[in-house]
This record gives sequence, structure tokens and C-alpha cells, in this order.
Amino acid sequence: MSAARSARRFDPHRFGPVVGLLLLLIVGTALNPDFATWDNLMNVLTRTAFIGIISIGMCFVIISGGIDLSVGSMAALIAGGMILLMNALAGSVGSPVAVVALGMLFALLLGGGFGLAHGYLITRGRIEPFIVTLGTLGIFRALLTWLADGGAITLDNDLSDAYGPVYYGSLLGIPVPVWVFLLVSVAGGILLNRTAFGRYVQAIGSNEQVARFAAVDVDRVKLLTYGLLGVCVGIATVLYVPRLGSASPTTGLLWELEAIAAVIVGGTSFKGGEGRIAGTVIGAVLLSVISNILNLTSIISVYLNAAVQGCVIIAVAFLQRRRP
Amino acid sequence: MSAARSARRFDPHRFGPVVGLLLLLIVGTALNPDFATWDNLMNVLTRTAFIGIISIGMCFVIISGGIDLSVGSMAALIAGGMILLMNALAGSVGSPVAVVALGMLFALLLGGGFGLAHGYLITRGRIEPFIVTLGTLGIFRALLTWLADGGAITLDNDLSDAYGPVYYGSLLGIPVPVWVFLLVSVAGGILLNRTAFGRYVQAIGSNEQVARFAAVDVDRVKLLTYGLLGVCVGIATVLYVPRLGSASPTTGLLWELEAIAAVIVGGTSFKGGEGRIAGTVIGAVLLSVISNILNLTSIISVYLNAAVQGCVIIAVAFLQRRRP
Amino acid sequence: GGPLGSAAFAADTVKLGVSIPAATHGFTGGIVWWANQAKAELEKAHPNLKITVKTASGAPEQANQLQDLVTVTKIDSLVIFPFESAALTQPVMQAKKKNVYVTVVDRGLTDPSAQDAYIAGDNTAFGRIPAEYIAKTYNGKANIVALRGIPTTLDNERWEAFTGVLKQYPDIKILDGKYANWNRDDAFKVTQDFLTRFKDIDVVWAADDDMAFGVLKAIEQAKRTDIKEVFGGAGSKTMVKTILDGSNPLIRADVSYSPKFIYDAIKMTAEARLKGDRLPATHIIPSALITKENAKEFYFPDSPY
Amino acid sequence: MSLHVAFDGITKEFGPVRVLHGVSFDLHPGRVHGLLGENGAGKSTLMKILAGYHAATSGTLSIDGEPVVFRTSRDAEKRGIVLIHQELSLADDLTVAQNMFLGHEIRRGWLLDDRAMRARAADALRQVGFERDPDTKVRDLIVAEKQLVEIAKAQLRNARLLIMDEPTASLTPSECDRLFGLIERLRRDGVTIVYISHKLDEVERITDEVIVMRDGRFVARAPTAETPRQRMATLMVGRELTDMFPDKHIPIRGPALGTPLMAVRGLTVPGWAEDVSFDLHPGEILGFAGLVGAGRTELFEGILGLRPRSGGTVEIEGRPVSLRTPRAAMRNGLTYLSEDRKGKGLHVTMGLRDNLTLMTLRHHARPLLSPASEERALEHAVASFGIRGNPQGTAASLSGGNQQKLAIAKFLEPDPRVFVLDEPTRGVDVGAKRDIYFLIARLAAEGRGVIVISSELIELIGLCHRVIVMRGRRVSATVPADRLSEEELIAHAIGTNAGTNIGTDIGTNARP
Ligand SMILES: Nc1ncnc2c1ncn2[C@@H]1O[C@H](COP(=O)(O)OP(=O)(O)OP(=O)(O)O)[C@@H](O)[C@H]1O
Ligand SMILES: Nc1ncnc2c1ncn2[C@@H]1O[C@H](COP(=O)(O)OP(=O)(O)OP(=O)(O)O)[C@@H](O)[C@H]1O
Ligand SMILES: [Mg+2]
Ligand SMILES: [Mg+2]
Repeated sequence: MSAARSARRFDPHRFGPVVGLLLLLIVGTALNPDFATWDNLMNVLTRTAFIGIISIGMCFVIISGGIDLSVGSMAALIAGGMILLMNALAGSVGSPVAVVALGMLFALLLGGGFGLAHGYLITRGRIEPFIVTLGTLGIFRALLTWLADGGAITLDNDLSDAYGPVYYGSLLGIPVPVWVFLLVSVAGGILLNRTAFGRYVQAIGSNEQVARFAAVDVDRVKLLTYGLLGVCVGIATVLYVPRLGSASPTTGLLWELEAIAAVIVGGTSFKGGEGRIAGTVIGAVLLSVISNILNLTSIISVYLNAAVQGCVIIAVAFLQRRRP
Repeated sequence: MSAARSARRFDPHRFGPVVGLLLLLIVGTALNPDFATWDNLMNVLTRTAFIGIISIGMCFVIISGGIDLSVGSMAALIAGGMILLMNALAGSVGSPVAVVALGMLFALLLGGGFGLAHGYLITRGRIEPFIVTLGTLGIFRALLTWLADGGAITLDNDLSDAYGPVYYGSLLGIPVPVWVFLLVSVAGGILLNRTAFGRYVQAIGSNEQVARFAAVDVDRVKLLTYGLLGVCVGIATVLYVPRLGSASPTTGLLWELEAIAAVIVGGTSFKGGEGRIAGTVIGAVLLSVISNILNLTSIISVYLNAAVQGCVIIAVAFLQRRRP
Repeated sequence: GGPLGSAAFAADTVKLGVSIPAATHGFTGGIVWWANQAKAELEKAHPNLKITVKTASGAPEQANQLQDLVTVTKIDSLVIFPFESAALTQPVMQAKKKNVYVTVVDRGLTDPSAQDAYIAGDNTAFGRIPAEYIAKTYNGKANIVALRGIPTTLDNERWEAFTGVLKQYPDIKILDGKYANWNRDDAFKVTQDFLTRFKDIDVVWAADDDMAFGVLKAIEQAKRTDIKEVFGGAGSKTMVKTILDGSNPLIRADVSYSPKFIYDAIKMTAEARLKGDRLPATHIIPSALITKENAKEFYFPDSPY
Repeated sequence: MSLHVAFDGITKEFGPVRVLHGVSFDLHPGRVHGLLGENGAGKSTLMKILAGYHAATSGTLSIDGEPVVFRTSRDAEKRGIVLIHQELSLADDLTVAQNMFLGHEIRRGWLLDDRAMRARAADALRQVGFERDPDTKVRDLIVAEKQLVEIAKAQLRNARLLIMDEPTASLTPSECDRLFGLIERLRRDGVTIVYISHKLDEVERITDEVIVMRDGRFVARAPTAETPRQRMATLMVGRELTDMFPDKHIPIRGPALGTPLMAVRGLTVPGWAEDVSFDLHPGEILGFAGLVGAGRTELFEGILGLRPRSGGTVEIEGRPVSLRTPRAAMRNGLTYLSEDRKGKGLHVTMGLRDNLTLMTLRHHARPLLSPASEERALEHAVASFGIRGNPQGTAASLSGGNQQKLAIAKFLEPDPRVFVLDEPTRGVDVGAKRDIYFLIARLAAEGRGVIVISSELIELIGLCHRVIVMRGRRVSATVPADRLSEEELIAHAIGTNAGTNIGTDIGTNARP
């Protein structure tokens, strides 16, 4: 069936996001020549890093047939906890660098722990992922608000200086967060496509019963996907904190929507079973580029920004619509 | 043998939300005797009406395997459009009552139209419902913000007086919105369980392919579920507008999350296929009762309100967890 | 350099960036409107002035915008209304390092060295004035319920100022304070429940005119007569008009906190930059008590807020 | 190498329903056991217990004399017990190779060794005659191909005891032959085999002894050589079965026949079927034969509007109709029962009643749906099709054959003028098969047209008035009733005598 095979080769489902991104890049350059500069490109990639990294974890969860609504509040709580810890340690531990390192470790552990807790409630507690993470969405944010006494938790200045390079520094001309994003993407891609774990995640999302029949430890794999997402949130937070230096009850608001959108725009099915890390990365970048372009131009009323974003998202999705 | 049968009779999956609600009512009464008054009860039910009515439409969409994230912004835009129309008509049409009636009709038509547009993009455009409605979430709210110039659109005073009873009036001691909520619930229940349309919705959610082979016009039914949800949003808006007489960019914020939560807390599967209208109604009431109780007491820090809500939601879901 | 000494510091063209929160609420709606108003007027008056207005719906997005304004739009001056003080301090600092002249509006940065000028409303006064007004009007004896905004530093400042003043009056009781998120609907619900819970309330401090709107509706519905006054905040045009007309006995006073200060800030910054001047380091626009007597000074019928 | 298995007093209950009532028998090392029984007799359930998918309610299972309890299928696999499921269990989103190694991936260090897996998969697939790329997604396979994949998958597990639960239900004779060769090889290697099938000729051909179950009980065992087919059938059903096929009342042919009930001209479903024309007359049973992949299923999916068509017309009772959806087809009196029961035929998670009435809800609306009326329809269907199982349970809780009966009942509910059955007797026991044949004959006698797509040539020969053979997307021959024979059909299907014996009654069919 050469017709069918070549249809697969040019599968729009696969290339929709890329095409969408390319079109956006062209539009951006046309609207503002400064758009296509290295600095701007790096800016966009750097700021995509948080959501991008979270999206990669989210991609696993969604492929496995789950969902996590709590990532934004989780990031906020991790940021808050991490800053409190670092501020507290700053007195006793001498070197700010050591303090920051401890803070980072704490963030990753906390993230992983939260994720595993989700996984535990979902697999052992047999509660819908939507409900569990809707619940913790509230819980995490409330805890942060309480820790912050309704205000903001701010990193001490000298720590801020020691921590700054993690966001603002660069290596070979490429900002650190972009490197980390790249690393996480590659690791995510390998994990999904080249390890048994990744295979199981896809199998579970495609047909949980079949996976069970194939003696896949479904509960354990699901638990791990949530744990993995938690770690990704931890990594994202580690990059986020030096940027804004504080955590407040509005930190990470609606990140869950952005992360899920990046995954779905990237061509992963909302129902699970199949998905792509590369697509997710492109989806995340694409969403950033839209708002970057909106920032760089003033052709439409600021009130309508969200409308433009909405239209572009729908249009990109249309490019990669499912086959009939 | 008989154990299994009686287990089915007391299926926790079915009665989880009811048990949860009863427990909450007991806790509420214990914490504040004013909780168990008729007035408070009616307050809670009245304010549940909007979300409740939207949840009923949402229940159909979720059972059919879809999702709609835009309901909150849709409500806001309908409210804004409706108020602008009524204000404009007030001059030319004599009777305020006629103006209000026209406004209501407009709201229902607009809601239905938006819903059908969603359905069209999803079925004909073959775009993920998540993406379509994420897009329109932005579009609707941006349009409202633009119409309102960033501020609020406010209903003229004399219209407000004519319209007021729709929210503030009561019939046989029960507020009008509660009546409407009741009516929509009963109609929803009948539609889901006692009509061909409802059966098709369940069949599609359970297995779209099988439904297609069984001569179900899948696209048409899906289109109609979104249209139905749109009409429900229209009805909710019709009840909402007389309450404050205004629409602003904060109107309907996060209603989508509340509506979806009500559906899922009520025992409908997020993956579609099966669901319950009665459960949805109870879910919506339950969510309102939690925040009502929190408002009526001050035992815990206000910062932690959201945490309590989160815990209660998870606990209720635990009561009705899936069988292993 | 130019031929005249002082003019040497004046820029030929000024590219001014304005970064403000998106219009998600009455007050921020007003901010956006006034910012656009300033842009229109000033660009007309000064052909060599280019103003770019950007709105953001959260701190990270605002930080992104800052970056874009600096890197791509290449602004040389910035007027920013930060979403959050702490979170925007670092990003603004980065902008300032690129030689951008920074005017911060309303919410001061945690590190003042990141800003060249600071123009602000008085958040302490926003909480203090209603407290003093209530204490005075009710002779140091009243039952109050309060509605708070969204948990933020800003809200904390107002709340602390409010409760701080009232601590001195042993007979004034704050029955409870709950968050209503600067949202009309939430305010309506919270008030309904306050009314169920407390049978004797003298004053509701709504801490924002949008919320006051919801409060009034809830009181109206419950037909409660014990409540003597609802005190909002920020001086929205509807509330100021109500005070002016005396059309609602519950609304008799307000505290000014007009979004117009963004207009002032843009104007001051632009004109100073065009002349090559610097602004004073701090400029506090005082909040004032609005009553029937002075209400017309605070009434801007064209503003959306 | 070989395994000895003993069941002792095995019972199994699903909630209130007891489906196995103390089954005891042995499976002897290195032999091929045919396991027979009516639909719902408990064959699959017993084998799932043996393979670790279900836990017995009571009783003991011993392997080589030692009592064992398998908690998971992996435990059973460790002992070398492998089950090929009756209900295909492959993940649609994964490729063939990925599915075959699911849970048993070959790794190199941390990473998967996809190349090695693909190679070994391709090897095993070749042995069962699956020709496509192992990187094809299972979603894109047809049912028969999935079945081949299942068999190849079991091959990889190095089984010492291999259970095949109706492996040939949708395979054509040539695929079956290859499978039998495989079984023979395994037997020589000393693998114990359990072979469940309703095709008695196969059982007769490849098994050493037969074991018969009825109503959840062991009934009899006997060497195959001493058990004629008739005897097997009688043991299974518990009564004598006379003729399998009803008498053929061949409608009078020729121009006198008048307008055909359904006429298809030049229909092309791109990639699947090309330029297909045929007529179906009232009272006629028209068969479709062909190898796996000949395009019969897709032709009819195309007629129904479920696949894009690029040309051709369809007339029903002389009226040209444009069928874009199965709904339009139903309105025009045509229904189609798919070969893919789980994926296209039944809502397995829904109840029997909801499944049965889905296509005819308007008959039960007065104006609201009347559960009582639907219940009556179900009772009627259960009685007339002999559906066994809990009528209040889900379709998934029915045995495979009973699901098939329910599916037939469902697609007959709309009272179609033209009824297309794709593999109608897949997984159906001999008794029920006979019932279905008589039903088809009755439908035809009532003046309907029935189209039977089948891989069982015997069935086509015994039942049909005319058989169209497809090969490589085209009609290769139309064989009238008096010339029907296995040799003839196979010859047309694989093309050894293409061009001869072309049906003469409809000229447009001729495609040399
Ligand atoms: N999960 C289940 N829940 C309830 N009943 C079940 C379940 N699985 C099987 N049954 C019942 O157990 C009985 C035996 O089913 P089983 O599948 O073992 O039959 P079988 O002999 O394999 O039939 P077939 O030849 O049709 O495949 C049937 O009556 C069936 O309805
Ligand atoms: N001419 C051809 N060359 C190669 N492959 C083909 C050809 N025609 C069909 N196929 C393959 O066969 C499959 C389609 O088979 P189809 O379902 O049409 O057969 P069928 O007649 O229904 O057979 P059965 O009912 O026995 O399964 C596809 O997998 C397709 O790739
Ligand atoms: Mg079976
Ligand atoms: Mg076929």
C-alpha cells in the first residue's frame, strides 16, 4: 500500500506543530525584524524552560492516561519551601553556594515526594487523577500562602547573588536553563522511547488491561510517572527561583494549563496511549513564541492578546488534526 | 454470591457523594447552628445554581468523552453581550420586561451557538476538545475585556429592577434559580437516561468506533452535546446577570474547573462512557457547601481554606473510589 | 552632543516601555485604560516619543515582557507596575543593568537600587484611612466584617494598617476577615455567609470597590437593616458617583487609590526623559478620604473604573 | 521439558455466578489436547486460571505433581505456561514488535534493544505467515493479522505448555495450515498443548485426545482417533445434532428475477478494493471468500461510508442510494455486523440490553425510552438466540460465543432487508453455529438478502447460493452453487486458475 505508507511519511499529525512553529517564526520576523535575533531567541527559550521541563513530565503522565492539575501550586510550594530552607541555612552553613546546592537537592526531593504521593493516592487509593491533583492544587497553594503569611517569601540577597547564575548565567553562549531544558528533553525522549519504563507508560495509556495481561506492574509504572513529573516540577522550580527570587501565592498560577496545552499542542493525545517528547518541546516553545510576538508588536488592542493566542492554538491544532 | 449482590446494592461508587454530603451537613451543623437554617440552605442552593446547571451540560460532554474548558469565559461573554444588548434595546423597546425577555433569549441563542461552534470544530475540524476550548477560553474572555474596555459592563438601573426577580425572587418560598436548577437537573436526568440521545452519548463515550458501526451519528451527537452545554451556560448566565447586574473580566473565572470537579466528584468517569446527573448535582452542592462551611467558621487560618477544600474533595472521592 | 549644555542630556527620541497587569479586574482595567490614555496624549504631544504598552497576566509573564521590551523593542525608559514586588525585583534589575531608566509604580521593589524612581499610591493609607474613618464615625464602637483581596504583600499591608489602627479601639470588633479575591461574585458569597453568621454588623470593609459592589447586593438581598455602612476602596467612578449623588445610604465614603497614577507616572517619566531630567527618587501620591464634599475631584466619567 | 498439569476440583465464581463447578482432569506431557465445549462452558475461564490470569475460587492446580498458586500470569510464565487469548489483547498504539515483547523486553544495559526485538519478532512472525513490517501499529492491522501476531507472540515465550484459545477463529485455511505445522513442530519438541476450537475438523486433524466440558463441568475425555466428529458434537451439546446446514432453496435465476435487492457497480475503496460489482437478489445468500487481506471487510466498510470511496454506485431495491454513514445504510435497510466484535461490534462495558437496542431505540421510545420494552426485546433475543450468561451483566461478562450471538441479535434488531455478516460464526459452538445457519436461511427465505463474508469455506459451501471470491482487492470469480467446492474457492482465492470459471450471470463481474 504505497498510498498508505507515503501518507504516513507526511503524516500531518506529526509535523503540524513544526509547521505551526515555522509559520509563527515567519510571521514574527515579518512583524518585527528584531524578532529573529539570537538574543530574542535565547530569551524565549530560557523562559520556556520552566514550562517546557514540566511539560515533559506531564507528557509521561498524559501518555499513561493520567493528568496532573497541581503542577503550578506544587512549583509554588516547592519554591517557598526551598527559599525558607535556604534562608534558614544561610546562617549556619558558611558558603552560599553550599546552601544553594542543598536548597536544590531539597527541591528535587520534595518534588519527587509530592509526585509519588499523587501516584500513591491514584494507584492505591484508586481515586481519579483529576480529583487527587485538583485537591492537592488547593492544598499546596494553601500551604504556601500559610507559610508566606499571605505575602511573599523572598530569598536573602547574598544567596540571590550566589544563585543568580543558575538562571542568568550561560555556557558557550547558551543560557543555563536552556541547557537544562535540552538535557531534560533528551533524557525524556530516551526514557520514553528507549527504555522499558517508557514502553510500559505507552502500553498502559493505550490499554491498561493489555498491559496488566503482559505482566506489567501497572501501579508501579503509574506511581513512577507521577514521581517523575514531580521531579520535573522540582527541576523547573530550581531554575525558577533565581529568576524571580521569591515565592508568593500567585507563583505558578495556571502553569498546569500551559503545561498540558504544550503537551497536547505537541500532538500527544489527551486520552493517552501515544505521545511525543519532541512535539511537547515544540509545543512549549510555540506557546512562548506566540506571547513573545504579541509582546513585540502592538497591532492589536492589548485586551485581545488572549484571543490571538487562542486562535493560534486552534489553528496549530488544526494543522495536525487527527486523520478521519 | 449474595455478598456480591448486596455489595452492588450498597455500591460505594454510587453513594460516595451522598455520604460525603451528609457528613458535611453534620459537620456544618455542629460547627455553626446557623448552618442548618432554611435561609442558609437556600443561599447555598441558589449560588450553586449557576455552576450546577453548567455541570449538568458538562456531564453530557464528559460522558461523551469530551471536555469544555471555556464555560467560564463563555458565561462572561454571554453576560457582557446580553447586558450590552439590553442596554441598547432599553431606549427603543418600551417595556423593560420585554427587553429582559429578549436579552434572555439572546443569551440562550448565543450559548447554543458557541456550543455548536465548539462541536463543529471538534467533529468536522477533528481538533482535540481540550485545544478547541482552551482556545475559546482565551478568545471569549478577551472579547469581553475588549467590549468592557477592561472594566465592567453594567446593566441599566431600571432594567436591573425588572430583571432582579429572576435571581432574587422566589416561588413557594424557594428561590427562582433553585427552581430552574431543579428543572434543568430533572430534564438532564431524563435526557441522559430515558432518551435515545442520552444513550448515544453514553455509547460514544464508551467506545466511539462501536457506536459508529451501530449506526449512531457520532458527529451529530457530539455536536449536540456541546450545543447543549452551551445552552446550559446560557441558562446559567441568564440567572447570573440579575445577581450583580454586571459582567467584568473576572466573571466566571475558573468556573470550568468547578463545573468539571462537580461532575467528577459526582462519580462520572473523567474518561467518559458513564456518568450520573444526580451525582453531578450532589457534587456541585457539595463543593458549595464546603466553602459555605468555611465562611461560617473561623477555626482555621483563612490561608488554609483551599487546603481544607482540597482534602474534603479527595476524601469524598475516596469514599466512592473505583472497585479494584 | 548637542549645542546647548543642558540639552545634551535630552534624548532625541525616547522609547518608553510600559508594563502593567492585564485588565482582569476593575482596578487593573483602570490601569490599562489610563496607560493607553497617557500613550495617546503624550505621543500626540511629542512626536519623538514612542510608548509601548504591554499587559501581563502574571509575574513570570511580566518578567518575559520586560525582557522583550529591553532586548527587542530596545526601550530606554520603563514604567512598570509590578505584579509582585519580590518577584519582579530581579528582572527589573536586569533591565536597569542595560541602562534603562526605571520608574516603578505602586509596588516598590524589594531592592530599591533596581529602580530610578518610585511613584506610588499609599497602601498603608488605603487601610489606615477607612479604619480611622470608621473609628471616628462610630465613636470607637462598631462591629466590622472585612473582605480581603488575594493573598499578596499588598493585601497584607492594607490589612495590617487597618487592623493596626483599630487595635487602639477596644470596642471595635473585627468579627472576621475572609478573602474574596477582589472579585464581585466571591464578595457576594462571602457576604451572604457573613450575614448568616453575624446578626449584628455595623460596617463592612470591602477593601475594594469591586468587592463592595457584591457586598451591597448581598445586603440588599438579605434585607438587613443593622448594617450602617459599606466602605470600599480605590475610588471607582461608580462608587464616587454614588457618594456624589448620595444615592445609596450605605455608601458614604471611600478612599482614593486611583489607577490614574499610572497616567501620572508615564507622563512624568516621559517628560523628564525628554528633557533629560531625573525624577525624585520617591513620589507618593497620597490616598485621600473621599466624601460627598470632595467627591467630584475624584470623578473621572470616561475611565472604565 | 514437558509439563504435567492436574486440575482437582477447580471452582470459579464471578460474584454471584458460579461458572466452574469442581473441574478435575489432567493434561499429559507432550500431547495436544483438544478442549471442547459449548459457548460458556467455562473453557476460557479454566485456562485463564491455569495461566495465572484468574484465581480459582477453590480447588487445586498441580504442576508436575506439586500444587501451585499463580498470583499473576508472570508466575505461570515462569513455569512455562503461556496462553493465547481468545479476546485479542494487543495495545493499539504500540507496534507489532513492541506488543510482542511487552513485559519481556530485550535490553542492552538500561536501554531497549529494539533492533534485536524487531529481528526476533520478524522471525516469529514469518513462521506464522505474517508478512507485514513489525513496526506497523497494531491499530492498522486487520483482525486476522492480530490473531497471527498473538500466535507469534506466544512463540517467543518458549512455552512448555501452550494454550491456544480459538486461534483460528478468523484465519483462512492457508493460515491455519501454517499454524498446524507450527503445532506439529512444538509437539515434537515436547511442548504440551491445549487447543480450544469450535472447528471440529481442526480438532480432529491435530489433537491427540479431546476433553469435553459442559456447563462448567468436566464431561468426558477420549483419544481423538476414537471420537468421530459427530460424537464430539454430541458430547459438547448434550444432544444429537442432525444436519449442520439447512436445505438450499436456490432462488430462480435469470432476467426473470427482476430488480436486484442490492446492486453494486464499479465500487472502489482506494487501497482496499477496486472496481467491485455484484448483485444481491431477494432470498439470496451471497458468500464472499478470499484470503486474509483480500479486501472483503474493507469493501463493505467502504459501502457503509466508513472508509473513503473513490467511485462506484450502490442501488438498493432499484433506487440509487448514497450511503455516507452506517446510519444512512440502516435507513435504507442495510446493516453490517463487523468481524471485530470488541472493537466494532459490541460495547463490552455496557449491559446486554443497551447493546441490543442501540440501533433501534426509536422502537422503545414512547416518547421516553421504556426500560420494560427494552427488557422484553432482550428476553426475546436471549430466548431466540440462546444467549447464555447473566442478562443483567455487561457484554464483557459473556463468553466469546455468546457475545457473538448478542452481536447478531443486535444488528438484526433494525429488521434489515440486506444483512451483511462478517465472520458470523467466529467463536461460536457447533450447536449455535447450526442455529445461526438456520437463522440465515430463514432470513433469506423471508425474502431478505444475506451476505456472508467468511473464512470457513465449509460454511460458504454449505450455506450460500453463490460465492464471490476476491483476490488482491478485486473480484476474481463468482461461483454458482452447483460448482462450490473447497478446491474451486481456494484456486480462485490464490489465483492458480484465474480467468477461468468466471461467473456468468453478472457480466460486469468479469475481471480477468
Ligand atoms: N468476568 C466475568 N464476569 C462474570 N461472568 C463471567 C466472566 N467471565 C466469564 N464469565 C462467565 O463464565 C462462563 C464461562 O465463560 P468462558 O469464557 O469460560 O466460556 P467458554 O467456554 O470459553 O465459551 P466460548 O466458547 O464462548 O469462548 C460464561 O457464562 C460467562 O458468562
Ligand atoms: N493487494 C494487496 N497487497 C498487499 N497487501 C494487501 C493487499 N490488499 C490488502 N492488503 C493488506 O490486507 C489487509 C486488508 O485486508 P482486508 O481486511 O481487506 O481482508 P479481508 O478480506 O477482510 O480478509 P479477512 O476477512 O480474511 O480478514 C491490510 O492489512 C492490507 O495491508
Ligand atoms: Mg472462550
Ligand atoms: Mg476481513
